Amino acid sequence: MALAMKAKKIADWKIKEVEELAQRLSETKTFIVASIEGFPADKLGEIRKRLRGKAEVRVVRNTLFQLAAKKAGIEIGELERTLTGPNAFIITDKNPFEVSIDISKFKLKRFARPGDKADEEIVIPAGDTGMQAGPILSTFGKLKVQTRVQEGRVFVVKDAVIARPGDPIPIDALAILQKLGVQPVYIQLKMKGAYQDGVVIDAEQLKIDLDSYRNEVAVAGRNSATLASEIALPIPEVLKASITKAFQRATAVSAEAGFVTPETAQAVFSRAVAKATALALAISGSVNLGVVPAQ
Amino acid sequence: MEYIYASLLLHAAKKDINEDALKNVLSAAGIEVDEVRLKAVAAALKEVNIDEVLKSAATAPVAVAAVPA
Amino acid sequence: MEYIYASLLLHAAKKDINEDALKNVLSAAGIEVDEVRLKAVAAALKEVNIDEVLKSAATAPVAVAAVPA
Amino acid sequence: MEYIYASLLLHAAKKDINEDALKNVLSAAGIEVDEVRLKAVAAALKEVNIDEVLKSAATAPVAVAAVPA
Amino acid sequence: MEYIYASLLLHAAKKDINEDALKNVLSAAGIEVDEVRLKAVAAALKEVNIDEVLKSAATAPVAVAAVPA
Amino acid sequence: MEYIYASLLLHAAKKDINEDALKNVLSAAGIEVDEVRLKAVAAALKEVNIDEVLKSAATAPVAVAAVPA
Amino acid sequence: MEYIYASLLLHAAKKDINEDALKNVLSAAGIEVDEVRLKAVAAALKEVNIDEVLKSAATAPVAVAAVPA
Repeated sequence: MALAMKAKKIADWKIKEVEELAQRLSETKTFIVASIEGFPADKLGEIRKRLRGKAEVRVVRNTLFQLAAKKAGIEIGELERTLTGPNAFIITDKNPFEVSIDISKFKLKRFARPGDKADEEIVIPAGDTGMQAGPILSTFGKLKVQTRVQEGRVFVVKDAVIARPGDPIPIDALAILQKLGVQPVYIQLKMKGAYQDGVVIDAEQLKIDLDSYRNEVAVAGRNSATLASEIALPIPEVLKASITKAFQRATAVSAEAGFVTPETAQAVFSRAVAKATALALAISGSVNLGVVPAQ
Repeated sequence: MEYIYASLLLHAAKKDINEDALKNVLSAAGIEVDEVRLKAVAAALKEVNIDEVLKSAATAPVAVAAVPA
Repeated sequence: MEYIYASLLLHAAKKDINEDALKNVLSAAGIEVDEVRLKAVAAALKEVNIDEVLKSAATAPVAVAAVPA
Repeated sequence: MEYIYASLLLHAAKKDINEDALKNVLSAAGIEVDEVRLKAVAAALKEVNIDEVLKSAATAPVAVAAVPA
Repeated sequence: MEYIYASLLLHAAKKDINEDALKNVLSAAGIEVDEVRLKAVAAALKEVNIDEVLKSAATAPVAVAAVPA
Repeated sequence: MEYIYASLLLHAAKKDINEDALKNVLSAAGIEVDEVRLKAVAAALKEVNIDEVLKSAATAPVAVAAVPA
Repeated sequence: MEYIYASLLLHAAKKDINEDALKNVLSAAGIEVDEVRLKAVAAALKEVNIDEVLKSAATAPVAVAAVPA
């Protein structure tokens, strides 16, 4: 009897959560699934804070989320596979890519653990460490950090770099870094997929390399400029490029044809000398004609 | 440059670049189309092998990694 | 590159580069739109300073490529 | 590029680059002239200092052709 | 460079580059023709594959920085 | 380019570059000499300071990045 | 570089580059021939694909710092 009562009570709570979540999902029609396995709870709180007004971070059991999605009429399809292990659900009404770009831009840091590599230069700053002098002094010594003892406490004589980005963090340093509050390792929330209004986005698609977009814009810009100048698009700036091209082509043709005029002499002889030099260099292994390759 | 962007859009999509197609694209972008320029660009592009032209543009090293967003 | 050209077209027209606008332009070019890419491009380009990139692309040392015949 | 070659030819001859002059040169080369392009190119060139452009083109790294003799 | 521009104009128009054609174009530009140069250009260009040279001619550093959107 | 190589050869030998000298060299190479081109080259070179030209030819960035296509 | 210019002259004329031919050309230019060099150059050039080398002349960063006149 008592047992049945308890079970029913939990079910109520679950039903409420599912209903509320379903309501929210049917409004936003958008969410991101992120793994929080091994992800520090306080950092998740930080993400939650930074996304405030833009997205809501909820830690919900997978089964409950699935129920809520279903209730909201959302067909999660492929995303079903992401619903294993501990997950957070980032619910938003924005473009999920925008939110994931935001999240990937947050520099979240944590304390170092054994086996970590430094993501940034780790410096033990000069000054009072606040630590009592004692066996810790030999640890500083191992790390080649110069110290002195003053009023019974350890003072670092000058800033000491103990790891550069990519270096393994010395295991001896971990306790010291913790005491000094240095968090040298970056953490990223691992996003497993997203959904928006019937569109399922997988983890791979969700990764946005902004540099490659910049590059594509640059290539598109250059292609456009090249095409515009080639057809002499009648815009003064474009025509400058067209004129430059036409001049360079005329120069190249004069040079190749060996057509000398005072105007083309430079190009013609440069071309001939370049060819002669190339040939002299090609046989320089057997005949030294005094020609040296340029740097 | 709108006419060029529209043309390259059509080219990238392997569509024919003609006045109607250009007009459609430009209008969809909310651009008021100037018939005279339209004709001129469409005619000029007919004389050019766009793939060849782009090839020469493509060989230039494009490095823009460090541009701030 | 269709999505990029469509974006540059909207940019040149001083329009916001968003999913709807991109979709309009791409559809007008007869391109079947991939919803995921549409969203990705719209979000990514919000982070890109297009004017800056175009400027540096134009002034970057264009090394004069000798295109082999 | 025909319009540009014709313009540079007129420029080299120290003649004014206007619609009529361009038309004469292009026609003499057997090129059918597109009036719209003609007008547009002539107008745009009015805003270009050709001497300046040629000067900087000439000082740019000498462009050499990778062509066997 | 007049003789070369005239030759490139003819080449762009897919016309044969011979003395008569060059003379026509140069005259139309108001250039007094030097017979020796004329013959020399026509002869020299016979030995050159212009398409090859143009293809490999440097692509100019195309500046688009100031192109109005 | 034969006329140019012949000119460079005479220049390297510190000889005057004139029609007769060029003709001698070209003939010795088994090249049938075109009188008009001969005249044209000799005349053009009268106006050119070859030492100057070679000096800047040597220092000019003759060649441009070997960008793969 | 005289030996090279002479070789290029023969090459441009599509003649075989051998000791006799080189000697003829160099002598015609009034250059006293160094038999050892002559042999060395003629032999070395046999091993080289001249067309290939000339093709690469455009792209390789060639400078001519130490070329004796």
